[in-house]
Amino acid sequence: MRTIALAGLVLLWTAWAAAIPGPAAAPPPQPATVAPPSDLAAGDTPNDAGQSISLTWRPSPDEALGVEGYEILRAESAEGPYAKVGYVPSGFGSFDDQAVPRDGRDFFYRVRAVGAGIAPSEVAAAGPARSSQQWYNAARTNALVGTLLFTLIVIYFIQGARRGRHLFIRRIAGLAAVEEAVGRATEMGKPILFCPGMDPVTSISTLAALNILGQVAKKAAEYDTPLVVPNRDPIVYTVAEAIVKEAYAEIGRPDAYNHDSVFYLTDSQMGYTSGVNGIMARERPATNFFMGYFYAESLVLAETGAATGAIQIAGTDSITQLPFFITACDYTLMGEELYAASAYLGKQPMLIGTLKAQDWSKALVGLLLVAGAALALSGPGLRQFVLRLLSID
Amino acid sequence: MKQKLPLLIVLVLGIFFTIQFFVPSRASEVTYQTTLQWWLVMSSFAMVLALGSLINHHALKIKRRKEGWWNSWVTLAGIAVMGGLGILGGPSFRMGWANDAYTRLFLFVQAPMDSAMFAILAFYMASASYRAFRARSREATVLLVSGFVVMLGIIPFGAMLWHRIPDIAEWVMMVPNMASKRGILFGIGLGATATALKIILGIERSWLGGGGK
Amino acid sequence: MTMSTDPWVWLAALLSLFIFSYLYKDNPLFKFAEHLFTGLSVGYLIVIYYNNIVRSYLLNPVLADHRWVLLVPFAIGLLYLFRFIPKLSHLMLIPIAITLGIWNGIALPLTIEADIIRQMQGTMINTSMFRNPWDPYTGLAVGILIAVGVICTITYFFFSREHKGALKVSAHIGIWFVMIGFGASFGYTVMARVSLLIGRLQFMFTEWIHLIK
Amino acid sequence: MKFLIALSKIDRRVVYLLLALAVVVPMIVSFNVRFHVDRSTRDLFEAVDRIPPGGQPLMLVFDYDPQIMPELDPMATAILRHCFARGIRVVGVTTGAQGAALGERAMARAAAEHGKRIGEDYCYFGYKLFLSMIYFGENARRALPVDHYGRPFDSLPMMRGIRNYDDIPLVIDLAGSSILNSWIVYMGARYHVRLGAGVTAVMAPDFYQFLQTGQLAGQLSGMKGAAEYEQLVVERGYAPAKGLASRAMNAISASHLLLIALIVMGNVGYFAARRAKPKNPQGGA
Repeated sequence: MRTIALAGLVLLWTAWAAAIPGPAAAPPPQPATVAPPSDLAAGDTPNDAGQSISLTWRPSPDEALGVEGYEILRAESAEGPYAKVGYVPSGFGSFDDQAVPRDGRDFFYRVRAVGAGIAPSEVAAAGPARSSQQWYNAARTNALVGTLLFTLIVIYFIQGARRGRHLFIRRIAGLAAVEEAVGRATEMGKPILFCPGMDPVTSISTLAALNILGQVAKKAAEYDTPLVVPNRDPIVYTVAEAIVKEAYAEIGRPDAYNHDSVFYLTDSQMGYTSGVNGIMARERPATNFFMGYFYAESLVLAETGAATGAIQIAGTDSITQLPFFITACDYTLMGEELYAASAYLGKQPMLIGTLKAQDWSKALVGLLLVAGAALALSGPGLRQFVLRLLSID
Repeated sequence: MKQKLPLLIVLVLGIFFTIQFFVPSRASEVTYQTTLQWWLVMSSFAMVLALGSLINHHALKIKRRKEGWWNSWVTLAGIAVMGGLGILGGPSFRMGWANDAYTRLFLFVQAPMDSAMFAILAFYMASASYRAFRARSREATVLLVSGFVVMLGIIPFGAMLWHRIPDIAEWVMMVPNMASKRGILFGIGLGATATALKIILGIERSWLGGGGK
Repeated sequence: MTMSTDPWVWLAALLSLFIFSYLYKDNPLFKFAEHLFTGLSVGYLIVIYYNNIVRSYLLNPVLADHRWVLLVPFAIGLLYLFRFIPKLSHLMLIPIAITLGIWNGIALPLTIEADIIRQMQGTMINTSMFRNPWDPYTGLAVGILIAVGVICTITYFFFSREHKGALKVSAHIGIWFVMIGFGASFGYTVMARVSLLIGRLQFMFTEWIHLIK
Repeated sequence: MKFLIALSKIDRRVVYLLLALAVVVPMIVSFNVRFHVDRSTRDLFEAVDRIPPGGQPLMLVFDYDPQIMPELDPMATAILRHCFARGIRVVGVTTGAQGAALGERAMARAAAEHGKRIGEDYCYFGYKLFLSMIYFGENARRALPVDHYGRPFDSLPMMRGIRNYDDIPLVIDLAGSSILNSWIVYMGARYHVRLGAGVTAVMAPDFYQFLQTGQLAGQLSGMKGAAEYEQLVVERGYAPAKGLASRAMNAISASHLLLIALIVMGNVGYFAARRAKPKNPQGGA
């Protein structure tokens, strides 16, 4: 990632450096001669979409004598003609030519040290080099192994669950309370408020929140308790509405669904917060659910809810906001518990199977941490090896 | 069929974009970029639905003369004025006066309310700590003590009590605090991955309704 | 004590006060401000959507550059509107399925990389820790403490086993770490939130009522 | 006993009112509290104080936007007052578009206070790309061809003889984002720029490690850092009175003390109530 950013930076920089005029032309008295850069090497940029050749060289030993930077020149044959394709300031020894005209064709490069008071000096041409695109990003192998491993573990436990193996799951207080919280709203004849977080549908915590919404909506439909779902994101709104409607249909009461219960409020963070505050103050919901990803507004929502005397169940994977939910809500699903919730509430064996898979993966992570630490303590060579395994580009 | 097609779409696209992450080639890059662009175009219709929902919500209030119904007019007028001025003043029409009014409305009406709402947080911080920082259980006591130490560490009074308090506060922030956050993050990572996988594989299908059978 | 004569500053200050009035209790002034806020912010969003998405990704490319292919995502987006036709409302699931497929596919490997592998890397003991093993922030002892904290926190989140025996001990240590972390973040955030309140009050006292120089 | 129990049952509106008083009173009635000055603040102050007056300028970078202005603006003012009172020249610049107006205002205000003239005692270059600031390390004149008001580099007397970062004894980045990381990585590592920083309270913990490694010469953390700096400026006789940050810090201290007092009261009341009525239902958290 950092290399990409750096490459982009260098590219922008060259464009910019090329765009500004050079220093005013004052005839230098006696151009000094400097040793050229050396050991120029050119080759395809690895793990990319092609049309890029990476160059490295050893900077001129005489940089201090007035080398301001290096011009990068490219040609289609060793003899030239060479054209300037980039510039980097002195001190740098590498450049990615990201504007190679075609993949699979031979190119030759030269690097020339330049400066106001010196005669340009060039390194001998390097090449031929060809750019090509890769079909596999080798720098992401560890992520690939991780993804495959995790997928396999999940599938294994789902298969187990399908074959009817019984799986134990421990109690989570916040989820055990859902039924009771819905029941209380019913008794009091007050609505249930459900906020599906502040993030768009592109964030997985929002999807987890929507899964929980499905379960809560079914309970609300069963008890015939009104549900209020204000939304911040247009797409989340459409999905939330579909979910609630289906939940009513599944319980067999499609007619009881109120079209105004799931609605769009506004995209503005604090606008949404003030709107929800208004709802809490006026409709006095007996139960508030705050599920999904939240930002600074978490405490405003939860404290307002506490002031109205509602039972509050929050769930978020936003680590920075967890402390505020914990202090202001009755129950809080912390981090991973948010994702586990729909399996708990739905009680379908396959969903519970994935919980088991998550546990095994956690054990694996813990084991790897211990093993990694032990290896690291055993010697510097192994330590480097372990760190390299985990390095990400 | 009604449910099969959406599930198939999720499966195919999900697998495709998982693999795309590992394939740097040009075709893969271009597909990725184009898809995101197409997705934006497609999604702008959700905004139409959302806007419809909001207008409907307020129209109902006005029609039923619900308590405070006249405020719904304020919201509807706000949408119309702000949206209208912004589009007239924007690059499509470039009306200077509209752009000027739009900027002023944003700077002197919308932004101040935003910061005021943000500032309210400080008050809720006070009431939440007063109400909830109680030594009810051992865990709650730990929370209370660590919050207390850090709060003391920030203000001059803490250092007056004992000169090491600021150092302790800093250490708590940097060491145990970080360890716990990291531990939680591992769980979140696995939970999020599992959820994504469940949706791609069609195990979690409550978004279709029907709760998955 | 003098006061500002700029009507816009007055508007900004009064609306801020309307928002603050909620702290006492819900009242018509807050209701007005809240509804105005919602309306303006939705209007603002419409402008952003129109200028940045509809105009740049749909209108301009199609009308000016004749990239007719963009009508495909446009047509898929139209399916959202089938929500209003009960018999065909399930067609709305298609754009939703596309959205879920794309984003879950993108998120799956990314989460593994960012939340799992990168965090593992951070928790590993590294060479620099050996240089000064007893340094309270970066030493080896702290590295080991963090690793223990992380692992114990992970065990707290085990779902498929009863917290008994060794698991009980480690989960207990884990929850202590978690509570220390939560307390510390809470205490630490107080200053930032009060600063925001101060910022708003400074506006009121310098630009509206000239009370502070 | 009843009184103690009542301590845990104060109405939230009373709590709000107390907080409002704790914040507003110290802001209007300024009183002088001596702060414990953190080492990171002192280090930054000393780094500035060592710059000889009338010579090479300090560079102040306004990398913040209106949202976090309450925390970072007082830092800029305190540093500028220190520099101008001591006769240190200042070059102002920002790499964030939103900071341009904020930096201009802060510099103009401080300069007017001390009767400093633009071009001779200070310069303001406004918004420049971060890349330009990298390029400053190679050629200052080419990186900043004209200042914020359109005057060419060469027409500014104090900029004469400034070739690159070698002629800038200290760069202070006032940042509200990870742009500070880039300053450390690019300018610090590559051009060996002596860097100082001012950051928001929320960001501060992430940057302690750079202080330790010496990549940052000093750091101001949030309102507290600004207030500590103001105190040092007054103590060394550069200014007669402290500024806004000290008032704000008094407000912050008062509000923290109030919170601490409220928590203690709440717990005293809670335990009193528990003793009065031994069986107490378990509550949240």
